[in-house]
Amino acid sequence: MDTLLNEDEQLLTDQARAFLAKESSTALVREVEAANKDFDQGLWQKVAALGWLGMTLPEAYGGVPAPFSHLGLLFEELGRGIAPIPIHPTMVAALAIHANGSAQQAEAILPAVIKGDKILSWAYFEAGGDIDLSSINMSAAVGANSIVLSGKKLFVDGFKHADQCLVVCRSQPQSSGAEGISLVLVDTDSQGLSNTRLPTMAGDIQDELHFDKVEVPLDNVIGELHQAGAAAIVMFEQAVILNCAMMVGASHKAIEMTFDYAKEREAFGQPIGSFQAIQHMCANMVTWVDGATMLTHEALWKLAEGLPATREISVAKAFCNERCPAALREGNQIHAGIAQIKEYDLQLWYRRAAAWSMRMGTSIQHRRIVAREIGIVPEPSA
Amino acid sequence: MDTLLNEDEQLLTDQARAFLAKESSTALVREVEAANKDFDQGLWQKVAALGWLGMTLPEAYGGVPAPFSHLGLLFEELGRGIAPIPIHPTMVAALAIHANGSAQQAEAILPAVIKGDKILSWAYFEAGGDIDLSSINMSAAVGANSIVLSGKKLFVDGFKHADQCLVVCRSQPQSSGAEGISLVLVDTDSQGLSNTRLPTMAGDIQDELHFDKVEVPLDNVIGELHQAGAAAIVMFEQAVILNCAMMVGASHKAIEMTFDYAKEREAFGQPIGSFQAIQHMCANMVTWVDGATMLTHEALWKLAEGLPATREISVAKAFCNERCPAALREGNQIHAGIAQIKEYDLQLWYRRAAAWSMRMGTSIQHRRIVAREIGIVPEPSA
Amino acid sequence: MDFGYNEANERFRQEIKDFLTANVSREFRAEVREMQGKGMGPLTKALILKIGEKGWIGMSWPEEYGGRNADRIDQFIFEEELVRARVPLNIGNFIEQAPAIMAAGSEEQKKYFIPRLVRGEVTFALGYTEPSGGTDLASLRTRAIEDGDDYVINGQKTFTSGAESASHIYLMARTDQDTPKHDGISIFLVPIETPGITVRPLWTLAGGRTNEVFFDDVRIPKTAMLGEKNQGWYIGSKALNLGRAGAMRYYTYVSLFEETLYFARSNPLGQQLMDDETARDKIAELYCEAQVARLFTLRSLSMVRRGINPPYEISSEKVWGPEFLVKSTEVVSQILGPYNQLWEGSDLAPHRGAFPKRYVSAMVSTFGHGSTQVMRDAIARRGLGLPRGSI
Amino acid sequence: MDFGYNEANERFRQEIKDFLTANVSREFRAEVREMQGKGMGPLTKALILKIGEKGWIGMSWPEEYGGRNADRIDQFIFEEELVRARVPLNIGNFIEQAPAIMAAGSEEQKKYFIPRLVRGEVTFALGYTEPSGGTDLASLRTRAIEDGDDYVINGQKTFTSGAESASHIYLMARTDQDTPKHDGISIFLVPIETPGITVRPLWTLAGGRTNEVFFDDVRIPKTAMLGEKNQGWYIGSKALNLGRAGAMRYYTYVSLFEETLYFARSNPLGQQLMDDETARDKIAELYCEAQVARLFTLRSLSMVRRGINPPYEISSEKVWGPEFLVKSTEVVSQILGPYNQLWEGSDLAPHRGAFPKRYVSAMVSTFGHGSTQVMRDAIARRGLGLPRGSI
Repeated sequence: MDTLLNEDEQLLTDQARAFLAKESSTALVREVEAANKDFDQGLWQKVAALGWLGMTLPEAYGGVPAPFSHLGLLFEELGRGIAPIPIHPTMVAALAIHANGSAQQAEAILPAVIKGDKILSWAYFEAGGDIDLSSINMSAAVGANSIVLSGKKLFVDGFKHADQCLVVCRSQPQSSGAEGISLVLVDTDSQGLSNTRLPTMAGDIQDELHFDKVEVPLDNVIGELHQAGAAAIVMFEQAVILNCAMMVGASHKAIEMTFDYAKEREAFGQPIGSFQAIQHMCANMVTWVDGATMLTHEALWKLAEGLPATREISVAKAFCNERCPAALREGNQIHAGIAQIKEYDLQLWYRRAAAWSMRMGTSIQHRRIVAREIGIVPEPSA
Repeated sequence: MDTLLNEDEQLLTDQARAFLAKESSTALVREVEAANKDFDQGLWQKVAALGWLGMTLPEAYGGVPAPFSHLGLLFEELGRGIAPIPIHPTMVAALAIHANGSAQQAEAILPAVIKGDKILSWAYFEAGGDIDLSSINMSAAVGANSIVLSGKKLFVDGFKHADQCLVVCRSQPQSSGAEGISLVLVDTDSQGLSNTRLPTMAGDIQDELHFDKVEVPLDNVIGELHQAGAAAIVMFEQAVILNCAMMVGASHKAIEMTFDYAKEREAFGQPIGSFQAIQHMCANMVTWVDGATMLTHEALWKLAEGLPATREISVAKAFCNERCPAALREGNQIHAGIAQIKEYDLQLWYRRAAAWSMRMGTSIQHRRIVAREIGIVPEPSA
Repeated sequence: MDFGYNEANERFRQEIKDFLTANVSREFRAEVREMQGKGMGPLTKALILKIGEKGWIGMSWPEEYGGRNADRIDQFIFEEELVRARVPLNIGNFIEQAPAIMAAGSEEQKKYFIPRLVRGEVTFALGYTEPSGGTDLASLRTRAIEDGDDYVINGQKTFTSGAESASHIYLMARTDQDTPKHDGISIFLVPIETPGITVRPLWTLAGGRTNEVFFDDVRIPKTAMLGEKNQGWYIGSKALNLGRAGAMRYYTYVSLFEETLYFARSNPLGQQLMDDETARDKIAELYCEAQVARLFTLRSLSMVRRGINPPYEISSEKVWGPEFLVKSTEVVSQILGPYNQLWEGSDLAPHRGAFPKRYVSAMVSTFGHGSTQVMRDAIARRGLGLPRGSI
Repeated sequence: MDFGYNEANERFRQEIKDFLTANVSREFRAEVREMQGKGMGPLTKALILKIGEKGWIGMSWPEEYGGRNADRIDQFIFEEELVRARVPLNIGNFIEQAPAIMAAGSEEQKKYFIPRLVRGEVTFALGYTEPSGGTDLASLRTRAIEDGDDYVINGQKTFTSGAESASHIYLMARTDQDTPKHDGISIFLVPIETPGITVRPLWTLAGGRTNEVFFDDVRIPKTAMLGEKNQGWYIGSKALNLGRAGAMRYYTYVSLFEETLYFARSNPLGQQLMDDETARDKIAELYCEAQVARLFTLRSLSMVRRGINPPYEISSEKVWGPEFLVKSTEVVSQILGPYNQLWEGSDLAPHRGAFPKRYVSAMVSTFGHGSTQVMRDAIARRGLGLPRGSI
């Protein structure tokens, strides 16, 4: 028991923070956003060179052996640096391929991913944005050698530059819930696959994918056919906790900017940070973001230890979704006027952290999981 | 449109407040509570002499013609004065008898009530504390000349001194919801009717009533047999809004005590009320209680105008239940140490307002009504 | 207590609604979208003039000032319907300064400005805030130096909303450097086209526009001063306080919620999201709180109509409303989830992406025209009589 | 990061659990109820001594002071299980003063007090707060005047919890009237039976007891002073700060919630109330927030174990925890509804009426041992480096 970072973790954090402070400048962030570019190729290559895209993946593929918690801390720094690269969708899909794919599949995909030559995406959510597997309706008709996907996926991150997209689909038409689910890796240029771009408040772009009888070789099924419900849940949960880490990192940066501002900015003849009302807002902000951090770290640690973490992940997400934006909102209020102006940098963090709080499950949805996990959902009466 | 009190209303308020400040002293309140007396006979008689027990009831019975809003303002003052008398249950039942009873019934009961010679009670809630009529399970078997009640009622106010109790029961065994409901006036000394006392945090006592085949003449049915669902809802709603008025009155008094304390009490060399943190707490307190007041007044006005007020009543109750106790809790925090000490008077208001916030429907239950009223509950899909 | 509208009020409400139905065209809405941040298009100008002709601007003012002595309730109704119909004309802003002109202006100023304000021909942008001081208005540094019959103005204003389309700036500048900070300030009514004035856009997160306004040796005649020299703070404060009341502001606070309610009731996705007891509970809670915003406004209005100067009630509106708006955007974001992040330009985005725009712009109400902190100070000190502190 | 307990920790937890199962009898619980506010009964005294024999009191202290050099994590586990088993022995309070005695005490004081504290034979009541100043401790007025080899003490303390059963008072008194208020204060270790001390009960809303303690010409030898004269403020502050960490306090914050959770899972009424999605959402939200209370405690503990003096983290615990407790009582009250108001003495009252008792006593945590306002000041100033204000 020692909830603080150990030496390795601190080193990783410090190095990542220093790198991103330099390489993920607000100028770069603004440029990528203004050009609707979605990501910066140069930064992507540098990140690949640092081995970040192989973090927790096997050395045999060029990866860096590390516990999952290291990946989480890295994402915390990527969030703090609001780095404009599709590392979240790529790693989410790569981890799922590593965990569930065959050796051939892994060899074919992961080395290229780790080198920075292949970008991945994952497609989970459908109309309504529900997070439960019961919301998966995309049909996958299984043939002799191929599987044919039809339906829609929503809110797909990083699709534009992705080479392949890992799609969660229902391969047994009569199944429900977690039954009959498969993971299928689809080339993004497959025939019948089209996309509609969904611009977001984060300044990034998600996609709506339309699958019109997209035929994929059976070799592209990742994990066991029809039996990938559990794998899909793991993929979703890993995506969620890495999303929390990013929110936490961005929120820390934004509140630190606010504390600095409160020390410098004067009103009524003194720094605004000397007013008790402002001080108490700042005390709340750090308390909320610290709380979000601790919950996220506990979940990361459980994953690193190979322990079940469904409860901890949903606890973290439910809390982060509400408290991180609230902390940033207080930061805006303390900044006042300039917080709403695009030219001022604070908003770069605010819009992203806020958008992240709206993805991969609302607080209400995650608290529903928490309620189930803590055993307060009564058995349905007959 | 003028949301402030008009001259008549202000006069009524001022007079009631002056009377209760004198007659409902904290000494009296403490004495009644300490002796488990439930109420003070002397104050009851004085209140009757002022005509308060006849407010809104016909002059023919000794009543005072007045709009319902006047009754609400009176209850606001009764709450402010935390008057130890069973006027809430008595008036709730009396209003229902007036609205639904026959002329003979009204003549037999109301003049005695108005004179202060008869105390009434009402029994609505059953196990679980639900507020919907679908929760009414007490069975009432209808015979040729009598009706026989069996079952339990919970959280019955003022039963100890009541002469009669107006019971909401299900007189058609196969009915559900608002169908098959009757109102039956039961003598509290009826054979088969027993009670278990439920001491509460308010220092008053509610009762659990056990009906073991209590036989009541059919003449004691108030309103139409089996058709009293709507009447029961009106009775419940009137009880709720008068409860809100009491919470609002008590809360105003408690926060005023706090503002006075904050002006006098010194710490760190100045009145604690000069600290910005305390000032902002006080600003919140008055905002919350003012909000509760305005919502309550709007509902009272609608009732006075004979307009439907289901939505406004539940809005007021949902808000009062949460914001009045929160305001008082902030008041406790500002008082610190002494707020928890029985000898200090603040707690007399705190415990009562808090207990009132737990009666006649939780915020969740009332918001369910609001959701229905504002049209956001989807039709059940087939 | 009377929470109802009388028949005349209801008739008037219908008149406004009919007018808006007849005059707010598809083309008008397209122009508003098209011209965002670029000033006023011709249809917008025409609509303002039409409203001015109707006599609805400043309708509650005395007749001698071009008003109609109308009931303030009717003015409230007018403003409410205007905002409810999503007509983006901040009529309130046009006329916020009028009471100060009536009270402190010269006969000439009154004659020139009041009728034109009423007709919608003159519109003011508020030149109060400076980069160095937001909430602390009195710390302003823009200087007006006497030079013969003129003043010469140098300095900078910021967050000057509407300067791109206003005819005038209602400018606070320092006319005496040596007196305590509240006492050396004067107000000038400055035509926006005066040489030396530069308006630079500041784009906001929601895609809207506010401005920086630079004054370089701007020369204006002494007759442009409103009221007495060095009394500007007191004239201006009054306008600011009156500006805080009214439906315009209240409706801004609850409009996001009303749109959510509409969405929840009528849109298939909204209905789908409402098939969740917890989401309904949260919407119902917001509904309750929105009623408080409405009632606080009606309370202030009732007081003003009775001739009472509300000691703290207007500040309560200005705490409750903005915080309700912020809270409602956050709550709704956790009901809409990923749909709440979708910006305009996507067919999937509910209400053309209105939700994220509301989300990122809600903050403005919590500091614009006085922060919620300053408002709470005022409630505590002026309303409850709590003492000012020494540390 | 390591959020786990190792095997030794888990074994120790089991040892404590087994001990409590074996030693917390029905009779013990009956005695506790019976003796509430009357001091300690024989079974309670015996249990404390037994715990003392086990070496669990002050177990993390150095061996030279009677401790066992045990891991602070084990001490946390011990405290957690003690409170979780609802053993109402505020062991934390007994030993809160020990670090100060170790640091500042004379050899004689250390030899006398430390072993007896460890064995549970000496217990302190905290004589800090006075009627004239709650949070502002340094404003205290109780005086200790030198008289030969003695001090003579006059004054009054209030909210002196546990004075009815403590062996000593850990007393702060003013020994110099002329220095600035923090500098003229000394600490005395005063046997409660000393003539001139009167303990008067103050009954609390939850039926518990705290006390006023009056000092009338109480004569104590100079050797009863802890540390140097006039240095008491600094000795005392240290103890107070350390006293803020630890499981005892954390568990107090979350215990109402844990009981609610138990009730929701296992009681038929609780299960019935959980058949409501909104209620479940609220319980799940409280669960999330309770984890933050737990993790904040573990964070402070981790820092202290590493030899770091937490700049603000202990204050964060003391803001989050109490406000969580208060919030949880309010949320639960709107789930239990009328059941939440039922006081002990009714069979219908869940958990013998524990819910309303928690409800009315939750406030104490928000001001006891430093108000949440003072804690927020500390977070902002010591933690974030925000400046002290001038108005």
